[in-house]
Amino acid sequence: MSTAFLYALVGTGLFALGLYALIVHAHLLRKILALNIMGSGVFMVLVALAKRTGDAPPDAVPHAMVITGIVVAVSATALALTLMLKLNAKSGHAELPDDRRE
Amino acid sequence: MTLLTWIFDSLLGLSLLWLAWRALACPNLFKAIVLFVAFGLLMALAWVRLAAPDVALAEAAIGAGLTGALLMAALAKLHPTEAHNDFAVPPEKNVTKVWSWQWLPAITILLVTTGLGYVVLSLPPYATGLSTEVAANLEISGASNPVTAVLLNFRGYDTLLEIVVLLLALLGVWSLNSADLDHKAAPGIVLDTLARLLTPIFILVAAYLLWVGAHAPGGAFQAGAVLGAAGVLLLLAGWRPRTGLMALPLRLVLVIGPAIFVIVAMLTLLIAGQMLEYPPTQAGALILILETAATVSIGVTLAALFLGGDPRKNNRNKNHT
Amino acid sequence: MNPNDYLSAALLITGAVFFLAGTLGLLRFPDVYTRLHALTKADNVGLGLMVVGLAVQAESWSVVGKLLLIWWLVLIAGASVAHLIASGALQRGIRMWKP
Amino acid sequence: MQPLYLALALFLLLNLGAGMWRVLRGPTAADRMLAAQLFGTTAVAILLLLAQATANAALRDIALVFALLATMTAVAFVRRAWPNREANHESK
Repeated sequence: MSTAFLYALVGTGLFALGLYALIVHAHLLRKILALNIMGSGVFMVLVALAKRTGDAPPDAVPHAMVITGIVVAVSATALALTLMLKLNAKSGHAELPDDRRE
Repeated sequence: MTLLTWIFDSLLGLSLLWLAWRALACPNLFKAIVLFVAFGLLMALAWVRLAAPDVALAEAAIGAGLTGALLMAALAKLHPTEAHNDFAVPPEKNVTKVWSWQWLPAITILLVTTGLGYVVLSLPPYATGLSTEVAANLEISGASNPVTAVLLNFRGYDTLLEIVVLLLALLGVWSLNSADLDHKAAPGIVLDTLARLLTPIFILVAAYLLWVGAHAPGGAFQAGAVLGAAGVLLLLAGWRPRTGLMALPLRLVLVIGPAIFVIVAMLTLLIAGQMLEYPPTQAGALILILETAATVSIGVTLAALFLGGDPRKNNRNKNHT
Repeated sequence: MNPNDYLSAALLITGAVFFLAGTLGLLRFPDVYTRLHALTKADNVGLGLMVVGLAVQAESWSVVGKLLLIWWLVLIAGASVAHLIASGALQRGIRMWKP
Repeated sequence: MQPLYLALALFLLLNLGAGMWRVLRGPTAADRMLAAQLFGTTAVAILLLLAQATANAALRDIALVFALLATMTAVAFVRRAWPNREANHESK
């Protein structure tokens, strides 16, 4: 298997792991980690598929998109963490009400 | 030799999957964060192996520096009085798993992933994508690094909107919380010296990445991330900006990137008739101006995001009390 | 292979041995204070040897300068973090291992 | 020389994998953080070796950024996330 497809499959796997954790875990910090890992998986598929150019330099357009994606992901993470802290301060729980099992 | 790289790639891929699994499955939140930081480190190596050094630079600055610091600070605020070891989620609260029928999402996701994997593998093994178009227009773009050419020229409006997204995230954070501007406990001589010693080097490296981005991996996002990391290190070392800087000067620095971008977009619309279509002779200079402004804004936005709230609300409250 | 290559290879392999020693230390030492040795000594020496080994092969002096800058930054980082962790661990009363 | 660089990079990656055990095992938060710090140094070495093996100078810049940001997470840990009293698992 070529490097591109090897990493593309790893990206798919990361996406699946993140999606599963996003569904089954209640704690919001874990959900934020899961979303980040899902995002990394998508980025990895994009960049891996851009490398299918043989010996020529890889496609630069997905690279540029992933760079902005990484920076936007970290800012979205910061916003999500603030939301989580606010929820925790108001309700005393870092889980969404539907997910809480009393 | 090809065997060696193949083993390296497989090992790296397996480590990434394993780290992601452990980070998402272990009950201990602190451990999960450390594993996630290690995951970011290995992601940077994976980008290197995928011949994407620009992406690796961004991941190195953000995955290895900013994300870890953000998560650690959030975890500390989540459990301010945590006395027991390592922030373990107590098993009696049973909050890690809410679903008693976990097999349902597991099977669904397994099916979806199998489908995705099949789709990925059925793609043609050789595809140039847009790389030929990028290479053909590289000469008139004003940058010889194709990634910079795409970011600042061919898809400049994307980059403009993405910088606005950063600003929106910061506005969201500001509307939710007020910043904690009180001076933290004394950092101690080692941390203080470290921050003083490294800050000039951070700024120098950011400027270097910005400059080198025209013809080699680097550019505004990577430089901005390094600049933001410098701000985070200073904040961690207990430095707080003067309150006078928090009102108008901070806001001006935050919007200078998007503002210059919009001005250039309007000017090119008037002169060339197309938004962000630079005249080839001035493209290099325009890209450098845009990137410099964007770097400053991105860096300050990231550091302000780490501060975690509106710095002005805090001042107002303090003045009243 | 010319003599430079042999020198470079020897330095690189010695560096790798130090990295191995660092990992062994991280895994086998009994408490956090002793494990700091792995961070501050073994791995930093290992990286130093690798930097020198690669500097022998470097195509220009600016590359040598960059390699040395990287090593210096890692040394500063390792030393500061080791100090912060050790003093923090002492403050929090993490006990030292006694043989 | 190229196979040697790649073999050493692979060796360091294996080293890194072995160090993962300390992150999982702990026992204290400081131990986990220490292991993550070591990963940073190892990753710098891997990047420098790959830079030489593939004759790609940009990888040295990535190593430079890694080295520069090596302290960030650990400083955030020490300044913010380290619990004040930590159960001493060593004595058990």
